[in-house]
Amino acid sequence: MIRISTIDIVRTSLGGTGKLLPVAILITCAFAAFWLFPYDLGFLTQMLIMMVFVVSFDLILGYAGVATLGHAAMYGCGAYAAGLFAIHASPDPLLGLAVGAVIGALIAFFSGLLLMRAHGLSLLMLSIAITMVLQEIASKARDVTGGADGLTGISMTPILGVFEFDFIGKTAFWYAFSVLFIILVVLRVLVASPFGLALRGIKDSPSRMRAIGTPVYWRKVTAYVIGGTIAGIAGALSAQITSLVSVEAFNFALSADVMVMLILGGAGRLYGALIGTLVFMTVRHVAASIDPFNWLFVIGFMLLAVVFFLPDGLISLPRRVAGMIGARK
Amino acid sequence: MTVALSIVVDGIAYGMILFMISVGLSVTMGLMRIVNLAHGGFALLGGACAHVLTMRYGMPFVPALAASVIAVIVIAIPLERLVYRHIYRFSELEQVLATIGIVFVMIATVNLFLGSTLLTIRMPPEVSLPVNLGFKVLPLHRIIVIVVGLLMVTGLYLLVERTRFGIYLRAAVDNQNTAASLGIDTPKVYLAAFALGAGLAAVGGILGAELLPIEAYYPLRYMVLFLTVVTVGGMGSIVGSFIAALSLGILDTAGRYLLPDVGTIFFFLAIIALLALRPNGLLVRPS
Amino acid sequence: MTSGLRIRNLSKNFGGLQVARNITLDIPTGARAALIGPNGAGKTTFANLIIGALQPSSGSIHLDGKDISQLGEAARVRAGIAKTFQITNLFKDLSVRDNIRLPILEREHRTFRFLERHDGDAAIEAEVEELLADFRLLPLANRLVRSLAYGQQRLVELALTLSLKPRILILDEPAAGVPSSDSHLIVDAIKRLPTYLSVLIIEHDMKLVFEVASRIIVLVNGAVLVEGTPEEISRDLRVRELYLGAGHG
Amino acid sequence: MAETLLELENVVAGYGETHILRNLSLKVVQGERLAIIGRNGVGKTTTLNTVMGLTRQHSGTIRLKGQPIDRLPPHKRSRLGLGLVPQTRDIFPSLTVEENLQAGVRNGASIEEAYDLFPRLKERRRNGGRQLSGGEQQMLAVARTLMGKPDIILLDEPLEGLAPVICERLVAVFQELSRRGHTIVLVEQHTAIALDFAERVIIIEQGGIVFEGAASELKSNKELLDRHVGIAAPHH
Amino acid sequence: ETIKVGVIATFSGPNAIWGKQFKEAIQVYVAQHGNEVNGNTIEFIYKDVGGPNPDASKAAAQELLIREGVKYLAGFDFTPNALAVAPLINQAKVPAIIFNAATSAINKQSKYFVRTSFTLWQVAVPAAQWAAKNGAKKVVTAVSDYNPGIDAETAFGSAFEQQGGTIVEKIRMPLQTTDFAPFMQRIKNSGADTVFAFLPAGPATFAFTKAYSENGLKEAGIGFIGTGETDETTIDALGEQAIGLTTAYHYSDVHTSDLNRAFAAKLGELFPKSRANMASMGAYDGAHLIYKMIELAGTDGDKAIEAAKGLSWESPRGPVSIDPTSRHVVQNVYIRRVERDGGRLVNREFDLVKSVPDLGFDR
Ligand SMILES: Nc1ncnc2c1ncn2[C@@H]1O[C@H](COP(=O)(O)OP(=O)(O)OP(=O)(O)O)[C@@H](O)[C@H]1O
Ligand SMILES: Nc1ncnc2c1ncn2[C@@H]1O[C@H](COP(=O)(O)OP(=O)(O)OP(=O)(O)O)[C@@H](O)[C@H]1O
Ligand SMILES: [Mg+2]
Ligand SMILES: [Mg+2]
Repeated sequence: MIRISTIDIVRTSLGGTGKLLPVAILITCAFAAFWLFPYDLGFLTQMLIMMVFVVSFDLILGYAGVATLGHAAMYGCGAYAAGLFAIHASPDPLLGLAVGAVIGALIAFFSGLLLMRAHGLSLLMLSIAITMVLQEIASKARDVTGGADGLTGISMTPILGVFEFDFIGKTAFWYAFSVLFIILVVLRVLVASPFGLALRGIKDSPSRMRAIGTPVYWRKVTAYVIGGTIAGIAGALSAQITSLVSVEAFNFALSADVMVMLILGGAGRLYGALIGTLVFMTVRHVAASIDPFNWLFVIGFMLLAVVFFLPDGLISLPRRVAGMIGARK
Repeated sequence: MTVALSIVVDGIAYGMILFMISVGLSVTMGLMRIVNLAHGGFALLGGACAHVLTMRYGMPFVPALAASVIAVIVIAIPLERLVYRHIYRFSELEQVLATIGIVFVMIATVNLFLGSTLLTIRMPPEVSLPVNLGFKVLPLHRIIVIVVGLLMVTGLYLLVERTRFGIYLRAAVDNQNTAASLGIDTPKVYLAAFALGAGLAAVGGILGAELLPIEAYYPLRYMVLFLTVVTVGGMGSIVGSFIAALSLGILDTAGRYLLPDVGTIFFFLAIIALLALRPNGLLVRPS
Repeated sequence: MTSGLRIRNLSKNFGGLQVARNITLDIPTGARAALIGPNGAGKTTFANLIIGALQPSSGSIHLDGKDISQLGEAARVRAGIAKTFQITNLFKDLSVRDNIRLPILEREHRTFRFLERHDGDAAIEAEVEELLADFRLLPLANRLVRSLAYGQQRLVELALTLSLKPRILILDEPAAGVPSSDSHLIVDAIKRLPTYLSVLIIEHDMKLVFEVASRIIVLVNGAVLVEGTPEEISRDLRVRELYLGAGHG
Repeated sequence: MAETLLELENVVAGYGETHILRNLSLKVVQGERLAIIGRNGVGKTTTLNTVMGLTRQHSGTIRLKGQPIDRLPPHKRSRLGLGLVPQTRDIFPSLTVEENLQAGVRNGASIEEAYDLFPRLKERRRNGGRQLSGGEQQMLAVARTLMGKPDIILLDEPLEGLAPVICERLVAVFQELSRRGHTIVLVEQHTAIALDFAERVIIIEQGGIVFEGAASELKSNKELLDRHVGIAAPHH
Repeated sequence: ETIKVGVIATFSGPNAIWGKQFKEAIQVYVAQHGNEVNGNTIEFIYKDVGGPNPDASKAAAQELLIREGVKYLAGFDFTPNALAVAPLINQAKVPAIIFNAATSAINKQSKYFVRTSFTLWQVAVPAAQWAAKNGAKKVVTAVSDYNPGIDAETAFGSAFEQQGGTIVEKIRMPLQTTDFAPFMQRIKNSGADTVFAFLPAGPATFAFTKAYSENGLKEAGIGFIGTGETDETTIDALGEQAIGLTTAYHYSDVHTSDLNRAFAAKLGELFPKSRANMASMGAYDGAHLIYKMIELAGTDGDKAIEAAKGLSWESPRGPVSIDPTSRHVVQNVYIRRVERDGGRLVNREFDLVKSVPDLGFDR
């Protein structure tokens, strides 16, 4: 019985062979990256964590159309929760992820009750303010969090009791990738479901949504909680893999980066979130290591180029190119 | 009693600086409704220019201020013609991306020529003289800022609410096509408003540099502060921004006087409460 | 217990402006009523008060004997009240088909079936197709609503509202923007509606009003001026002076 | 023979890359009353918007008073004497009624004239545009365009949503404007009103003109009307 | 054989100054001493982490250790960035030389950490002792509200009270503060004769010192004692208002010694626009320590750490040594006053407290 339903889930999420392609590509990419850049696993893992984080924001911004600048609130809380749980309760990674998820969800729920009533600039500001308050609390509660020095002393037991976190970061890489993969599958099912359609409806016209009997506010809170759960997981991943949590986890810059990466890749498309993160982080990494002094030029011009030439984000690049080739024929 | 008085005086003096540095944003973002994250960039350019003029070339402060504001406007005009003009039509999210891109380029440019250290602006020494108000000592600089701020808010209020330009601008922002088909030269109106916003940003950057010193990362460092003032004031309302800046100044100052240990938390909680009660800001246009 | 909509002493102020004055009305089950009146009389406001988009300053609204005055908009829709918008309000970035599908999914409480696909239910899909066909929207079904002509959007607006299967249907100028040639689509749609459904139609097209309404309520300055059969109304001198003008009668 | 005021020659226009108008040609002569009718979505609005410069024109020429205006931005076209009342009304929501009117004022027009025409607007002069009822918005849209004293007025379903009395009054206003020498192009769904008002009628179908002739001709030719517009006898 | 040293620091973004100072000082050291030790070529590899970012710091360390096979890690401007690599260096047994991160507790996280900069205890305690000796009776402490600030507050407070003084009030100022006028009022009202301040160098210090001079505190006779507020890289920006500010710190670029003059000369030759500060000195001595460790122990991490313990040498900042227990540098702390020197402002040393160890290690 359970077997059948899991197969069903996978089938609906994949939705026929045509949609299997991106999944195959994703797995291939992971293996390729693993073999091609064996020395950059640390960076790649960071990127995977960031992808989990950005994809969680995509649900909120890309699908439900709720623009916040405080997504780091859930990330940071997830990170601290997982870190403290590892130190004081249990060093089991999967349990820690669950704790991060629950805390992310709780923070999203309580802040969502307030945030989801707001719109526009006011929403941006409220979400920033909430994150600031959390950051301030984290940095004041030095006895618990280590304050600005960071929360130290996190060490994890092997995943499932088998896979130990190794020095090179292989386990961490596959761990982060598995989490990302599972979350992507879940989100694909979710956005294709009636709930996903309802979110798009809310993004499009909340007033009409209300007029068809939808409690828009609660739908948004639900979406925010789901997004927050995943953001909490991303935070927990980062705490477990870095073995340290710092107050920077609540940084405004982190929330802003997430938004930039998402729009860059293409909001409202799960793969857009992945591509945006991939490109932004790679360009930043490479540009900053080639010329740390002037790399901002590169990023700045890249952002401008994308908005001007690929208004739907990087994910529309193949379609654009195909269109141009088609037009030429 | 004296504490209360001190809070009000210091708060207003600080609030006026907040107003000064964010008034340009309440023109571009509030009135023109562009999500202009590059606002701080124009303040930075103005400040950097004033730094070069006063420190390297020894120009006196007032002419340097004027020259820097003009320089920023001169930069803003082609930038509007070539880049911003297209940004107006973008969705809000695209505007975020585009203006962040612009601000990165601005930062990188200043960084390239002037490095990332503090760029001070030399002011006449009299400006920092303490003025004794009887119950309180205030630097002359703050008094100047208060006066300039008052002039600015009055001028802008009259411009936006009482002149044909104000009507044209608001109409063009509401619906560009319709405004154009009524004969309003929308590109010109936008250009003028944008140049105004950029110029004000420069003024704010320079006059506010006493508290928020200019350095390459200025636009990012204080972005939240600019956004706070405009949000609390209400989009599109200059007077709202003014009141918001003063209230925030007083609030923040009160927090520092009375609850210094939890000042920041207090400040942001107050903003949260305020926005929860008045989601559209203190003052908004009729909606 | 009365069935249908019972409105008592409904009032609404916008600042100093009173746009609903003590309106008392009954719209019994199965009614075909029309609400007419000069521009700015308060018709749209009245409709918004009923669906809950606005809260009344005073007065009460009962549906089938139950007080719904305190319910929010979404809850009232679920209780069976639906309205079309005078100025179209659609999901512009969704296809025409999704615009119809979405309300049906909501109506059927499917939203939280996270594991289903939104287009996975055969019965719902059949209903969607039928509605599209009824309004001749099939050829446009996969277009984004954004790219439709205004008149076409009006039809989507109506189809979308009907897809909610309301028991009280309020139509705010359903024919505005629909060419006279196609207004019969709307008339037909209204005539086809099941009889357990009450319809309140707000319209300035008198031809359409006389064709579908069996009762007409005239609203002037926020208050009910008269209420009567179409014949009575078209004979009423005050209504002719204030509203109908010389062309009618 | 009165002179040609506005001329479209082989105009191709549309949204993005799609073509809605396909080689549309038409002439409007000084002082005439022209009606454009047609089913939903055939391109009536697109025609007016293209003349105003609001849609993308791919090819063809538009001349106003003999001067090509294809390259001109909308505000320049407006200053040459074009005025459009858009179908979607497009009231400026954050301006008050009075400011909406002021935004349209050119050539020393007086707002009082608009208030005389629509006393309802005067009552609501301090209201925000967003707060108006549908019909009030329509009145404001018409009045605002008239503030520019356009020589040629493009009306896109201006009677929509207005009470019958107001409709009658508005039609009378249009007639008066026409008498004063303004040229009027009316797009209207109510065929009956359109035929009563106009001298000449154009029927558009699929982005092209399928009929052009005197209003009287159409009125008497039910069969023709039926074929293109699909209307039984115009009801009155 | 080439021995690689990985330097993890901030080379981009608002804190890029750290990386820049580190790198320049290392290059000066290499220019003076060559790049060979015992026939091995030393190669420094720089990795940017863009600011306080422990995730990036750990990833950078992994990459350096695995791909580049570095035998020494160095750099670390921010405490979390240093802490994040502790598990890695423990596993890899690779020494990590900290050029800045100033929290005492870092060195407890791994026995492979050695620090050539300073800790707040190390400079704040001498500041308190000097103030007490020079007439301060009642002091108000005003510090930025984050760990380093709290360290400074506690260190100064306990030392000052030990000397018989009173701390009349402890003010903690939020890090984001831009307007210090309210705090100036409180400082005045506190009735103190001296204010001890700690703020991160940069905009905060700029606004603080400005407020100090504009609100008439000097006139009111309230003295100022600080630590690193008058850092050489921002001191000129502080302008006239900085003149007369007194600080206790371990390095000034106008320290008078031949070594320092040679260092300054080389720096001026290689990077004409640059000015040395404590970060430069941390990196310069760090480079020296690495050379020494390689000379004594090659690439054996454990041996290298043992070799470092107790090492002492003459640095441009004065005599220094590595305390064997805390693996932290023991050095003189100088009392300086800001003066104008030609076109620039300098920290002129006029007094000193000799051979101060990390007084915070055992707290
Ligand atoms: N913004 C748009 N983007 C893409 N296509 C559009 C857009 N607006 C209209 N269209 C398409 O152009 C065609 C003509 O539209 P137009 O609005 O000109 O019709 P119309 O004759 O005015 O119709 P109506 O009587 O409904 O107002 C329609 O098929 C419509 O779908
Ligand atoms: N939010 C508001 N604030 C102030 N006045 C309002 C508001 N909404 C509507 N009004 C005013 O209330 C009156 C009634 O508006 P309503 O939209 O109900 O009219 P209506 O009868 O539907 O008119 P129409 O036939 O023109 O659509 C109008 O004069 C309008 O200007
Ligand atoms: Mg209405
Ligand atoms: Mg049309």
